[in-house]
Amino acid sequence: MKKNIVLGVIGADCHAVGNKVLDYAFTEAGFEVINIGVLSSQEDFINAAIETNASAILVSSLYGHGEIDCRGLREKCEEAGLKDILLYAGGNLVVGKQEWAPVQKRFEDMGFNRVYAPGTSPQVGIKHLKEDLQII
Amino acid sequence: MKKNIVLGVIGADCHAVGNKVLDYAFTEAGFEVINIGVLSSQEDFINAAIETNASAILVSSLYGHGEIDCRGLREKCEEAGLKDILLYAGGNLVVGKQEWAPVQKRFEDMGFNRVYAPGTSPQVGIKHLKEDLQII
Amino acid sequence: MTLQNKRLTEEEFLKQRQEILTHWPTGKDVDLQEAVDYLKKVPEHKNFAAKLRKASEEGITLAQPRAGVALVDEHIKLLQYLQNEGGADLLPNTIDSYTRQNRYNECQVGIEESIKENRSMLNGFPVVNHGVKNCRKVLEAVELPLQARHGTPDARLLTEIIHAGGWTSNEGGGISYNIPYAKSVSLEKTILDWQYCDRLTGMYEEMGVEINREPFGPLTGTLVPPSMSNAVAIIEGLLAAEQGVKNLTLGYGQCGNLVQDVAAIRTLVEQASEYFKTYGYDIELTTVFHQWMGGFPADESKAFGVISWGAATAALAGATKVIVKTPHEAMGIPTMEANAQGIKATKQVLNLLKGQRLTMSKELQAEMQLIKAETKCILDKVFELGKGDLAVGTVKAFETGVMDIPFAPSKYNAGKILPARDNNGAVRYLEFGNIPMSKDIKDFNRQLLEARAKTEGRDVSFQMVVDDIYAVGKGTLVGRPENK
Amino acid sequence: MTLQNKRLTEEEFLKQRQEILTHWPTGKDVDLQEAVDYLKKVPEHKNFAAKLRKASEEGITLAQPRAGVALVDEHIKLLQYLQNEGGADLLPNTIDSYTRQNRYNECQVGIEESIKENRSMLNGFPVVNHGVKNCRKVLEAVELPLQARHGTPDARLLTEIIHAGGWTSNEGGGISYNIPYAKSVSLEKTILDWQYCDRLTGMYEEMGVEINREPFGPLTGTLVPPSMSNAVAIIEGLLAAEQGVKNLTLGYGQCGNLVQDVAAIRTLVEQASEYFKTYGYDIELTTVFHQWMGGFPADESKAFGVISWGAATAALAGATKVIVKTPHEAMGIPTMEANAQGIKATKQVLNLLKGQRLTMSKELQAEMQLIKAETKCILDKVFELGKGDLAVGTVKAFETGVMDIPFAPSKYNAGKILPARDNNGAVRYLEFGNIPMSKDIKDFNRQLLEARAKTEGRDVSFQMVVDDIYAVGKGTLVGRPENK
Repeated sequence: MKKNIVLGVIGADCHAVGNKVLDYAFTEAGFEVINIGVLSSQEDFINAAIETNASAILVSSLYGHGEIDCRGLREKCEEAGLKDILLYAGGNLVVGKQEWAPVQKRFEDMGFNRVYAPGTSPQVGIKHLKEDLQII
Repeated sequence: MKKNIVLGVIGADCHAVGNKVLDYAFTEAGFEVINIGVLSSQEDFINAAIETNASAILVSSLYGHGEIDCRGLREKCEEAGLKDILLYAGGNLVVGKQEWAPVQKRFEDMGFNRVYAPGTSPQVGIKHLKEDLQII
Repeated sequence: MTLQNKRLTEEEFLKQRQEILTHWPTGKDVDLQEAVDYLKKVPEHKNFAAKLRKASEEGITLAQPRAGVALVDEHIKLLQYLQNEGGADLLPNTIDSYTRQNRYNECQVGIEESIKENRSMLNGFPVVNHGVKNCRKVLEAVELPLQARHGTPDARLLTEIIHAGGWTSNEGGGISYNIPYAKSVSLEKTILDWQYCDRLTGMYEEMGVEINREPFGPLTGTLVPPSMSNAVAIIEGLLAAEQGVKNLTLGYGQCGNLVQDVAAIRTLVEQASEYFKTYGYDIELTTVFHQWMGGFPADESKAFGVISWGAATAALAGATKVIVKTPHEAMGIPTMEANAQGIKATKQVLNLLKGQRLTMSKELQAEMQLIKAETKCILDKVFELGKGDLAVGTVKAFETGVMDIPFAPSKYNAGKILPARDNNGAVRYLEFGNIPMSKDIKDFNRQLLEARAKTEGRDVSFQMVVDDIYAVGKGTLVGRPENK
Repeated sequence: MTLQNKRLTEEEFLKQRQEILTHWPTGKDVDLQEAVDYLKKVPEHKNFAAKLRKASEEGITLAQPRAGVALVDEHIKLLQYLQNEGGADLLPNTIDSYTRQNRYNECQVGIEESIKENRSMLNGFPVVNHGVKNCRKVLEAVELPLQARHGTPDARLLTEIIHAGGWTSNEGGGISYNIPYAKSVSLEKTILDWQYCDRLTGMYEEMGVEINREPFGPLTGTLVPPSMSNAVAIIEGLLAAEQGVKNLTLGYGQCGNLVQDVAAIRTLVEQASEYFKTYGYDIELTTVFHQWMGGFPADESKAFGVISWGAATAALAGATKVIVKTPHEAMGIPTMEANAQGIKATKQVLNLLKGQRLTMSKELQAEMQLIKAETKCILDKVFELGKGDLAVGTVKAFETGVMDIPFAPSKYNAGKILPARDNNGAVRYLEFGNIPMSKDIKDFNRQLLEARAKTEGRDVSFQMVVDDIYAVGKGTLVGRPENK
């Protein structure tokens, strides 16, 4: 059975191109993609994940506000009963060119399982997701 | 009376464009320019200075070997009886992009009165030469 | 209010205005007559419209960066640096994404966090929160004209504040700041809201103050066929003109094929001018060319290559200004220094190419004819759908997919068309969706893409589109298969 | 020996060779048959001629940097970096200036000082001192073809050593490595010496080893009118062909006006091919375009702009390879990192422009006709002066100023001509000296410069030339008066 995953661009961010490409790539890789699109709130992600019994939430942020937008998402997932759901984040997560290691740490501390630097290929995320969901 | 100055490109260096422009600029500024051209040895400079009773020797080096080529010029001038002759150097005096201050210091230690960084306008040298020769 | 392409009456305008100015406390500081008095004292070299006119007359291309941070003093420092060190000809004020969604409370959080963290936590200047006085403070701190660049579907309050604040240009439009920037705002709403913005501009013009308006040309910035972006630009130009806008800059985002890019800018000028003439508008028309808006290489040297090639194309096309990218583009928002570097590389190329244009060839002529024919197919149908009313026609055109922007987030966009590059890197239609092109045009587009597919030993497919999206970031224009 | 354009006999060649190989101790390690055996084992991807042929067939432009340091291991490190990090397609070995003057004792001092100071005290690789074995060591450490790039009037020993060392291309020629590089070496001498180099190349070809030869196109690199550099390139090509050279790359240095630069490369190919055909030589002809050889801006971002525009012009002209500058150009010899940056920016532009060419226009056609007509005026007179012998004619042409390179150091160059830019930045003849152009051509050149003078409100003068020399370094192509 195909695994459901929720895909979307968080916050006031309207970058749609990568979203459409991720949708295409994860669908091709055998996932059932619930794509809530751009300009999505934390609640939009959580509601979609509950409704579809999703295994993972893939959060994109391209406009640099990711740090503000993603804060508290893990806690809200817990509150909503999404206990072990995988949280991935990627894109241009912070404003400006920053050293990557501390950015990754900040997002991991926020409860994200995987955090991706700018320019990461969708194939990397697909590989990780298959590992994390133990799909061979 | 016009002051005589010896102009040339030292060593195995054949960059002729700047040489022709300096010739034009210093001549326009009222100097009598004895241009010994490119590929000139220390002896060529000194002989020309003696023959024309020159007030200054202007050494260009564009190819990065200036440091080797210019060593000992002041001492040879002294030996040849050119006691107080002004020595100027400019161009791309050393190999590669180096901090300017130490390069200038090395050339001043070699006995050059004025040392010019890459890209200096001929007008700067003309101004200095007029000051150093007390031409108003 | 019923949407139609007709100048707003004073009554309609003032009724909206009364409400708009209450959307955030800074609205109360806007006073139109006081603003006009202030703007009349702004020296000519700081007027956007005047500077563009001068550049157009001299046949030169001006360079303008993107830039904006959360706090006023930091923003001023940034703009001064781009002016003094970068040598920018025109200055931007890029507005943050919360403001673009009218979420001024979140801006306030961003401003406070920025103070606390001592770095900008917003991706632009939250101009509504900062208000008129701070706009003027910015203007008075620099020696160049200022423009707001944003992506705001409802920019009415923003527009009131920036112009009262002495900024003499505003980017945007009812289509170009909706379809690529919003998910669920109707086109009726954004066209109406931008009629308000344009009407305000018209009123300033009528009161003797020149204000430049610039529809956002590149749309989603990703493989948008020139005829589609030109159609949008011409429509937004006509809608603005109806509201009294006089000084217009129409835009286009670099696709990467020189002949196509030059053809796009030239046809945009020629075709827009024809439409303005036909509909009786007297417009001072200039153009803006956007350096490559898609994915950039992470390597800074390679990014300089992309930037410089964009600058060269802008010059060869004869665009009035070029919007500049930075060597940090792949990494997100650039440092001040990287931003200045992008401007310097750009200006060096513009200066080297001063006066040089791409000379007319049969290939350029053919490409211009193609873009004009495609654009006309779209616009004819838009007018037909609106029974002569362009605003109504535009809404219906998007509803029916007659107009359709690739990769746009809006649910009001059909999303049926797909673009891809031909063997020379020119962007063609792979899927036309419901765009009403003639059979000849459709066949020609298809034929070019089939030729590419043959070269690559594969079928024409969505994978080709995906490959093209990432190609420039990986160093090439056309996304060839890896094994090729 | 009397100079004539005729293939050296085996006797003449061997007589010279015996002596030449004694000029420095490393000469004794050269063994022609052993070298041929070695070269036949060099894999095809490291053969310069083969790689150029492939690029020419595919219609792509290759990128080649300049680079060389004093010590072998450091030089290998540098070349590996340019190959791996920079992504160079072809590798150079830039030879130091003492070697160029055959002052091998001074090279030895430079090598020893470089070891002592732990930095290169030479501006290139002293290849004669290092000898055959070290050339091979360098070749075996990289995966790309190698070329020697120098500026050596008498390169006979150097040529023997590099080819025996497995390097499959050599830059230079009897004119192009004399007039811009020497002060008092006669043209008879250098043409004879380069006949030797070309004959050696021919012998390798006859023994089944392909060696590429590249006359140095840009000459003094400063405002050289295309017809003069094309005339030199064609003459050196013909002289090389007579000695048995088969694989030739003719070169041109960017002037900065796109139409003129493209016209120069295209006419070079067309006209050279015609001459080869007329004189019965079967030549594999490719082209090299040199990025701007004049003064560079010190600012690295601006330098990237100049580099990228050069890369774009090379691609649009369809040159087979481009010689790459670096962002450190204004400062002298670049670091390894800066050198790689120049290649990366260049390759990004080349990749974006793959397959794109400047399309034919009436302006391009007119410029091509002009260059061809000017070049023919020069070449006709050279053949006439030599009574049909090109080598003799060339010497006489320089004696009489029929050929004349601007800003050259050689006393065998008349130095009577002056070039300057027209309003579009194309390089024109301001003073013709004794160049035998037709009245039409003279009038046309003059008319273009008068038009510029009028724009600038000054007379046509040497100051205009000086302004043009420094213009690019200051950010523009045409050196306008400061008050303009």
